[in-house]
Amino acid sequence: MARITASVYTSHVPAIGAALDLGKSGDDYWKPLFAGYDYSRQWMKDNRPDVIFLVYNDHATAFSLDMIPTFAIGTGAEFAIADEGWGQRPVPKVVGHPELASHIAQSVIQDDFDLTIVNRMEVDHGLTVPLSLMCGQPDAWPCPVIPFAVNVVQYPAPSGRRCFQLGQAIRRAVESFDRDINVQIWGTGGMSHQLQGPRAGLINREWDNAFLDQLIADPAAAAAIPHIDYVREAGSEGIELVMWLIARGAMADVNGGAAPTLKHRFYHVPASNTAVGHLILENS
Amino acid sequence: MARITASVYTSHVPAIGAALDLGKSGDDYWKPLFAGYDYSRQWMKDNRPDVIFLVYNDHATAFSLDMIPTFAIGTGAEFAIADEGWGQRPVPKVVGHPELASHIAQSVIQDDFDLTIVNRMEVDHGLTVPLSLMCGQPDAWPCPVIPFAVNVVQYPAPSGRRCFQLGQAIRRAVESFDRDINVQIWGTGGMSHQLQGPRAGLINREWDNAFLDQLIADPAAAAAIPHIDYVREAGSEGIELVMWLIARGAMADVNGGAAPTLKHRFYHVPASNTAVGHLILENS
Amino acid sequence: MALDKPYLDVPGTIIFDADQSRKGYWLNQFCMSLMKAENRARFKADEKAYLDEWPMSEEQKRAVQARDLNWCMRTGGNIYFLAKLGATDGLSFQQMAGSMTGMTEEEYRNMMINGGRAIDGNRYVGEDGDAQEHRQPQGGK
Amino acid sequence: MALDKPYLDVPGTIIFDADQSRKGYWLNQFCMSLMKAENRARFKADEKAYLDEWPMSEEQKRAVQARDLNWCMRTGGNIYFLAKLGATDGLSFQQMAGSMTGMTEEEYRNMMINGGRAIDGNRYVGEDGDAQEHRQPQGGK
Ligand SMILES: [Fe+3]
Ligand SMILES: [Fe+3]
Repeated sequence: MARITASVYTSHVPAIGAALDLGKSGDDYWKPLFAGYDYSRQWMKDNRPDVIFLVYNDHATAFSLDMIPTFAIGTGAEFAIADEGWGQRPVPKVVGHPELASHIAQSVIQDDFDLTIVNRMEVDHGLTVPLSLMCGQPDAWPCPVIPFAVNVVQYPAPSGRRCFQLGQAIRRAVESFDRDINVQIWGTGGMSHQLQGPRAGLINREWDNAFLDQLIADPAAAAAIPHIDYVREAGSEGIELVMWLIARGAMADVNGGAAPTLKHRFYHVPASNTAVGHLILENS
Repeated sequence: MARITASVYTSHVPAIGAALDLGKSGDDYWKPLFAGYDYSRQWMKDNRPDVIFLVYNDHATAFSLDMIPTFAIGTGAEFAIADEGWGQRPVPKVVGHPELASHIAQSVIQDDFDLTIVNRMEVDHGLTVPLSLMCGQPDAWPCPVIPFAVNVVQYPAPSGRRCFQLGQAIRRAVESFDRDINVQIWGTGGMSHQLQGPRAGLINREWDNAFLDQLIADPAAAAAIPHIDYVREAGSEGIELVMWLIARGAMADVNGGAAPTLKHRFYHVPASNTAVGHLILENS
Repeated sequence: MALDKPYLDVPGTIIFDADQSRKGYWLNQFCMSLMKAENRARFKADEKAYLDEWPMSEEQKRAVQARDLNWCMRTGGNIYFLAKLGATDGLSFQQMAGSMTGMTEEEYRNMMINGGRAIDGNRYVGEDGDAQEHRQPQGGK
Repeated sequence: MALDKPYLDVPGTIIFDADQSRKGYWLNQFCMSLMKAENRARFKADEKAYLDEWPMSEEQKRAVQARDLNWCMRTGGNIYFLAKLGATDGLSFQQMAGSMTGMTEEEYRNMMINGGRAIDGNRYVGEDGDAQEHRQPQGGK
């Protein structure tokens, strides 16, 4: 039986990818940011999963305004790296896990989540930057990755509560997959940032850290935060944080298991326009 | 305030469209079928809605295997008629209702239905044949139409219960739209048919009529029918009938209102490979 | 496989699930390309050349050229996609469906006019209805 | 309008909802076309000619040519789409975001290094934070 061993949470700022790709990770500006992930890269080596279920949002890359899926699961065998306008990031292509992805899709659709199944899409920095932060610059990613894209581009994004419930359904789906494999679930995006208008550059350090506290200790309360609070307190793009609730909902304690172990916590301002938050939670 | 005035249920067999388009509706084969809709065409003239919310399934037309949305709502200003391989049907283009469609999308997404929003798609016989049956061959359709596509191509389709609940959410959404307009909701597809394999041509008259009885009088019970029963009893394509539950769920009695009035009921075998069923229910 | 498949006991029926979808991906995408008139024309002009533009298996190409829809379905085809192939040949859905049943076009048409295929004996694999493998000239699938 | 918009009281912020999306449809689809290198080259070679291939409003085209992202957003642009325009110009996301704030590039960069824009006074329209209309050289939007 498959199991979810851990969840990882991290911002996915495009400038972080550019810094790595252009060899600037040792610059004064970037050093403290990457230092915050030293532990994580070692942890990934010591705890290599068989599959990563990676929750992210597409940034008008695979999905134009022609079709905007609320939840999209990638069931393809591989996913090409997108050219977001700066040229393709020089990172390995993403190898999928069609069997597990299809199993999860079938299971959560029957559990009343109305997914869109995607067999072909390009993946953008929302998916590749977390892989770079956690894995460095390998020739191939350490394991297959199932991309799971959440709409946060056009209002309304799914609510935090809905995301949290989806995480619970994903856990049930993984646990009914009849192979003995270890799955990590990652929630990406956030923390506070606003990329638009006169309020661009907003950072709310207190709110972010209170969110981290609550996500760890009382995720159901974090899931109750309404959409408008994210926008008002964490900036218009801070709404990306709802994706962290999908990962958190998949942890054992949400279904009566033991509380997860906090292996790592990091917070840093700024990366480009954004506050960077990062957590690693292990199921016991 | 907008309101749902009536629901219409009908099969959407492509051969019916071809018969009309090729001037064969008076042939012996087709006459009894079209006669069953005489009442309906008059009823449409007498009860012209401001908008039709038309639930149908795409038959591998707008959606390839690249992206398979469980529920897709058309919020575009218009929708072109597809060429399904036989050439485009000679029927008017479909004019949408972007304001109401967007309002419904926003409302039901916030009500935990994970829609895909679609601004550009071609519509196939699943949408145009019901319009032809109900409206004949006009130069323009009588009112704007909001296309709502349900995945029944790749297993699993959403459950009947999920569809029934979605209908209820759509009713709430329509009733919170701040314009004084009349909306009809149509559920299309079915009834029993199987288009594939040695079992092709299956028709289950008793099951179909029991479904009609139950849909009228006890829709919650009809909504509890599991997926496998549709396949086993009504053929592999009989699963299209779950779409009727979306329309039925939007009727007033489901939320404590009065029972709807049955204005018309019709059943006929065959149209090509399919049993044709048709109901008109009016809210009081 | 890890997918739960409660529908395998329905005779003469292939449910298009994720496994079938994966197997049939390029076959079905090829079929969809026939929604464009210029592609239909190119396909008709040289079927093999057109098929070779797609990364389908050789078996899938043979099944298409044989116009054997049951064979196409075994290799992952879905009837809604395959319908575009039939449409390219000018066939109706009734002709396509009938071609999978081991009946002549007229026999199938008459069966439909007379109320369609009966459900009795065709609910579960192992009953004695006319869609069961042992009652079918071409076998059960 | 019939859409419920609880977010209109956030200063200096346009939420990309269905109304904005409808208004900005072609502007945003134009931006997405810049994900292809050959389109970026064609756009750079003759901006006006490339823009005229799209059914955008004349105002949207002027806003694009002016590289005024606040103006683009008022006409329905979304920042994730507009980012492709900035990328075509070789700008970073920080340069793009900063360009909307009435600050110089260096001022904006330093604000971020010093912890970013403060939330106090910037939660509700009518407070006195630096993102409020009366504190902005270019106005509130
Ligand atoms: Fe992001
Ligand atoms: Fe159909």
